[in-house]
Amino acid sequence: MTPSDYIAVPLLVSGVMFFLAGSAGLLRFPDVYTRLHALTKSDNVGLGLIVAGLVVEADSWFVVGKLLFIWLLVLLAGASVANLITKGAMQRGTRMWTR
Amino acid sequence: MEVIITTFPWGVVLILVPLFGALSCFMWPNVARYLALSTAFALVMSVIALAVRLITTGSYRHEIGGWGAPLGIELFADGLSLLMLAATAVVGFAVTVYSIGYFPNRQLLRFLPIWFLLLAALNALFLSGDIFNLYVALELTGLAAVALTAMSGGRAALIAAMRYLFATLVGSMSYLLGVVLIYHSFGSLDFMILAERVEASPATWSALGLMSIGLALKTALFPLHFWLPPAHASAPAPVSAALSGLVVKASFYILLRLWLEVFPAGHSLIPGEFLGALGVCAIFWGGLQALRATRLKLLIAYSTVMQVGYFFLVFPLATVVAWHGVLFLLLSHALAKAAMFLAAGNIIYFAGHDRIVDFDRIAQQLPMTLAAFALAGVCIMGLPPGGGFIAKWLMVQASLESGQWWWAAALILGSLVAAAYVFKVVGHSFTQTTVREKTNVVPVLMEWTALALALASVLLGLVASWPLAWMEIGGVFAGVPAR
Amino acid sequence: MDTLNLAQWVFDSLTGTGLLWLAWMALASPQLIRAIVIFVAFGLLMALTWVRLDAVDIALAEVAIGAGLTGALLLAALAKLTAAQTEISKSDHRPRDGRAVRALRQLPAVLMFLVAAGLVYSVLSLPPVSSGLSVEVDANLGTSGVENPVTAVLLNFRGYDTLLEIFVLLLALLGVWSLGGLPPQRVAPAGPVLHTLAVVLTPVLILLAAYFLWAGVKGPGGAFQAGATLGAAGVLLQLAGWRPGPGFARVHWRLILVAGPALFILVALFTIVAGRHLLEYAPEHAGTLILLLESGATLSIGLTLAGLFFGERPDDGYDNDN
Amino acid sequence: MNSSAALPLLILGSSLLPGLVIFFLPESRVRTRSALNLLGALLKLVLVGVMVWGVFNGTSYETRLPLIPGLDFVLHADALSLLFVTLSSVLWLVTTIYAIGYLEDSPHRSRFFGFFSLCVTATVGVAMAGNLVTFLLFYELLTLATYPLIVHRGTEVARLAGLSYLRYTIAGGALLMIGTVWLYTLCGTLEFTYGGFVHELASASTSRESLVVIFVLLIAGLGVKAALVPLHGWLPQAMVAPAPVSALLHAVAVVKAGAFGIVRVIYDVYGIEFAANLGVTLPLAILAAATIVYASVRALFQDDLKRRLAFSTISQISYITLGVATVGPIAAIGGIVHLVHQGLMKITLFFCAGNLAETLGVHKVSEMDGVAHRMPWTMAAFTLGALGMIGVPPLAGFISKWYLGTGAMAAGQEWIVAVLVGSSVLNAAYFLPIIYAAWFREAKGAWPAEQPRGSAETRWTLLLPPLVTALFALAVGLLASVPFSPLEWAQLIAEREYGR
Amino acid sequence: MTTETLYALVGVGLFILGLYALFVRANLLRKILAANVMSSGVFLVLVALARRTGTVAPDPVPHAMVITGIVVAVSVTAFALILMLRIAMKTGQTELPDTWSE
Repeated sequence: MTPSDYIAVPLLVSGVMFFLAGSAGLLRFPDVYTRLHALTKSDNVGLGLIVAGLVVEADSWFVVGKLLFIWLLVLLAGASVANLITKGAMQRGTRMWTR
Repeated sequence: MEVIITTFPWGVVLILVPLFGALSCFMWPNVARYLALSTAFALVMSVIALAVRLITTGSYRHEIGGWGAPLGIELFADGLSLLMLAATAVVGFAVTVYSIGYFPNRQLLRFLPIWFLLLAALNALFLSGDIFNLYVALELTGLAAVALTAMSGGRAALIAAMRYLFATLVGSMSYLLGVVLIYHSFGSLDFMILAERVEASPATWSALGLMSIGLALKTALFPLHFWLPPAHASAPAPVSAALSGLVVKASFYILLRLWLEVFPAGHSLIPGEFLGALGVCAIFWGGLQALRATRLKLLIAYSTVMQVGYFFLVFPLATVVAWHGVLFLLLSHALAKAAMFLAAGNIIYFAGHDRIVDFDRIAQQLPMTLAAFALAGVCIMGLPPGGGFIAKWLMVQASLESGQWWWAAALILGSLVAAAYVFKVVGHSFTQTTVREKTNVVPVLMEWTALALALASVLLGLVASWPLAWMEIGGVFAGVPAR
Repeated sequence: MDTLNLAQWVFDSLTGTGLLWLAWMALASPQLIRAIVIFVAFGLLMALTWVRLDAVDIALAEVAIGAGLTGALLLAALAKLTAAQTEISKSDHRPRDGRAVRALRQLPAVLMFLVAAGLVYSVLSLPPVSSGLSVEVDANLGTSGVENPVTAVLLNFRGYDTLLEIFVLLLALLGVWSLGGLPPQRVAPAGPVLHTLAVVLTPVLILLAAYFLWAGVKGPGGAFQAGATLGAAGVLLQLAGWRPGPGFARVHWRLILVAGPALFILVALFTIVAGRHLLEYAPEHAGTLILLLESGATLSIGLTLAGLFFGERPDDGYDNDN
Repeated sequence: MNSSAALPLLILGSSLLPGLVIFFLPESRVRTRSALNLLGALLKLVLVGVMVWGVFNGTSYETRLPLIPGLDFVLHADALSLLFVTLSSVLWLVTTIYAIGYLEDSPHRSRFFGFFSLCVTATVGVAMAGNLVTFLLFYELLTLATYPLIVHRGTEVARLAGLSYLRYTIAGGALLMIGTVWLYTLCGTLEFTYGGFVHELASASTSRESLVVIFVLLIAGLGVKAALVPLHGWLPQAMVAPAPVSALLHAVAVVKAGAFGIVRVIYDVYGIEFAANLGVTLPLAILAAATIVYASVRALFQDDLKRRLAFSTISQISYITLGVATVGPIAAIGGIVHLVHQGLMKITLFFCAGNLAETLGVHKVSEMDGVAHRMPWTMAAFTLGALGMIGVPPLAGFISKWYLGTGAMAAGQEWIVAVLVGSSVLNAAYFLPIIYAAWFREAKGAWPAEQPRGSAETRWTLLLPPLVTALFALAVGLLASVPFSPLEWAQLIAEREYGR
Repeated sequence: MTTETLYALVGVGLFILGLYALFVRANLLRKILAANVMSSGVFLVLVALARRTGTVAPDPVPHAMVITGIVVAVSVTAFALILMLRIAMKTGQTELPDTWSE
């Protein structure tokens, strides 16, 4: 393992952990709103961590740029889509889960 | 001049011209009909030029991109492709002319670009020497055919088109999986190279099975014919003419090529007998359904199911004479069936329906259309001098020579059934009546087109020696037993 | 077996099982919307598989076209079905089946099992090593005008396939147009978020398309990926509420639609008239010609895909129903 | 192509081209159509005359075009084809005149005369065919060209009669085709040859059984048109067609083509000796004899005149088959000459029946009392024809029956004489009462549907043809030994076939 | 079992699954999905086996073939979906009737 790996691997592993947590939330949470809540939050962080891990390992600044670009795009898309799904659900009258 | 004709790659022109025609009809709708006529005419001329080249200098290959097989794709033109290309050009020209009269302007503008893509796909298919390229051409053909079937927008047409689409999809997927197995077994997609490399192995057998089934489905071999009758019966008449006349033969052509060139080991093995048996079932099932049909176009469509059955008799017979017979049948059936559908189109155009029992009110008014139908019928039932007679003769000869008289019996009985359903229609049209319905005047050009095709199919029997000689260009039957 | 291989094996098995499971779910789940969502997930897993199989070009195409656009098309179709207020059958099995029919229903399963057995046997019997055409491709890559072997095959060695394929795409659009109009839809107002997303993403997507086009010469990418990205931009615009107004299909739009195919035909004609073989480029011009062809194709593919998503012929004065 | 190769084609074309042109003529162009018809018929007669003269002077006519590899389309002129070609072209001219008169003012005449011409073209083709495949080609064409004529009236009865006709003839054609192809695969050629080709070319390994089966197939196929019992069912039904069509069916074209084909198969395909050797001639003779007797008996009980004539045709046409199947040159002469004689007599009878129906509305034998007083010329012709059929000397029928009888004796098949005698008695039994009633009974009252009377008993176009053919029937009997008479031709043919 | 064969067999499985579903599912949208799964299966077999070159780089020709195939598939899918919509508009159903009649 190179020195950079010592930084990258923890980042990647924790990123994956966040993804796993998000996915668990998607599967386990009771309604669309809570599921989205779990998914977007944890995935955004997870992706950030993974991108950070990959940036450490990147060969050139060009690749770093591309990775950051991807991160931004996914943030934008994820946030917007979550908003759209929620809006759609509310329009359709899906009720929020209450205990 | 002569050098140009004998060296120019006319096959390429046959592909590019209709593609260009499709684009130009789409781009300039105002002059689309003139563009269409010129494109169709250019196709006929190019086929003639190709014929001259092939007859004078023999078959040729064209290396696309200059790479040559196995890396690149090669076009391959020999007598077999010439035959199919000629049928495509002639039927294509007739249908183009006919469609200009048949369709109202709005529909014509939708029809023409798709129609020329279909012609291009057919030409590409008949010229291709590469099994994957054939897949692309096959998909182009299938999609265009389905789109044209759905064109009239009626309930029956849409449902039929959907069925047709699924059938053609499954057919091409099955074919493609066969291609995959072949490629990964022998490392090439080119017919010639495969012909040298192919040897029996589980993958080869699977590939042969997959490709045969897929193509049989697209050719509508019994019992995989379920999609054909509704599709051909409910498509607009000129489309039906092209579907029955040409499209069905495209997939069969690939099957022929595969059996003749790539899998010669497949000869005289059980699959051949099996396909032949299915062919016999198709002959009788199609024939009986045609007899039962109460609507003309459905009758003609079932007649196609029946004729497809005849095609498959070549596999158990598999002698040169049998190949000649079936190829001649392909040609004459293309002309005759197209003529029949165009005649049916005239009747529908005239009377707004195609119920056979009510023909006494129609046929008296459309003698030329009736003549076209009857002449094409003569060809279909294999009576002289129609082209079908020569085909039947050769196939009966082949089966008697090889001692397999039962195929001959099926052929002859089938032609009796064909006679029965043709005359069921013709018989009704001689009866006299004074009752008239509200009718439209059929443009003369439409009547003449149908009649011309029908005449061609009948006169084909008198000049049979030419196409029979063309088939030999390129020596495609070199590996086939003489008798 | 060392750890890396074990990890690979576990990964492969999981992916493979996942693919089969997702496919089964997509085809068996009772709700259509679920089926479509699962199908999109299936597409994404396919993309991952392509990367695993060293087919990055295909992975890109799969994400953009296979999962992305197809998913959008499927969802849009489902929405329109609901809009048409048709009776969507809840059950996939027809209700009135006699015993014979039910017995017959077992037939496909049996048949499938047999076919599957034969195919598995055939695949297992294939030689373990086969170079295919990779040797020939490598040997001629230098004169092909590009460095990415997949692009070389697509646009040069087997450029003729691509020529026909571009026409398949155009044909699909023509076919869709020939089917006539669709039911009028209740379009939800786009809202500020979607609007902003469209405004921000459209130029990004166009840029991205240009990048794919350019990158395809050297590495993964090319006209199809680029065209699909453009198409995605078109889909996004439509989702944000933009509709092709009258004149959408007037000449200049149609010009873009046919640009790719027409360029191909022109190049083909040119090579023939110049006495070469069809689509035979001189090595020194090959790179330029390929880029030209790809640029035209990208535009056409993008517009065609967007048009397929729209689903009916925009009013161009030539195809009015009255 | 030199003139000797072109002449057979010209003879075909002389009726084909007018026919095709007529299809496209508007209904109202009566004169043009009649002119074309007559011109074609006359031209054909002249061309046939040229050919007869040429053959007499030793020219051989043959047109040969490639059909498929190994098989040619061949038209040629040998003695047998000349006999049939001459008969058809003479009778066609007469029938054309008759048809023009008969169909005056009826609808769809362009269609009718178009198919009429095609019909004769096919017949002439059958006559001149130089091999079995060419024969088959024209034989089937004849089926197709005749069908529209049978259903011409457009009634439901006509449609059903047409269907019946097709059922028989197309099935027969299929049998003929199988036989032909099979024979081709065994022999490698189908060229008509004096004395036959089968015995020379069929390879040693060929089983006699398969040759017998092929013979049966061929005869069954031809027997349909030749109306051999039990393949005769279509013929009585087809009498719904207009009278000129009946004439065509019974005398000029269809039935004749079948009988002619049987002659060809026995003589020029199998060869009479080989056929006898195979043991197929005797069963055929018995079948023919059975047909003769059976059909005569059936004719006795028909009240409808045309139906009675139809059964008479079935009976009479089998004389030809009988003569050929009786192995012996003299009987052969009788059979072959009957090809001509039956045609002349039967066409007369049908013309007369047509005249009665057209002028008076008389369709039934029971309506014919005293009809000769109203139409003496027609009934005179009828009487001549009927007496000829019975075999009263010196009329044409007598010559045929005489040669058949003596030939049978010479061949040692005396039972045939008994058949001939019995048949003649039956002929007399169904014809004489008609003649008696027509001439010697009083008319019962008004005729069923009498047309307004002109100066003659009916239109001259209707009257002239039966008179001409009746005179011919008389002449060929009286002048049987004159050179170029049908009998002389038949003798020539028989000599060649028997190799003397 | 090598990676190549594993994925090729998964491809075969997808092909069969899709084919089966195409047969037994009545809903048109489902049939369209099934056809897509089928084609994915074929593509997977094609590309998986292309890795058997014995070198690091896989055979590029199948890759190009699959890209062609994907484009063809999306074209057909798009057309099929619109056709389905038209049928739904005409008949109110998203299934094909058992029997065909005018």
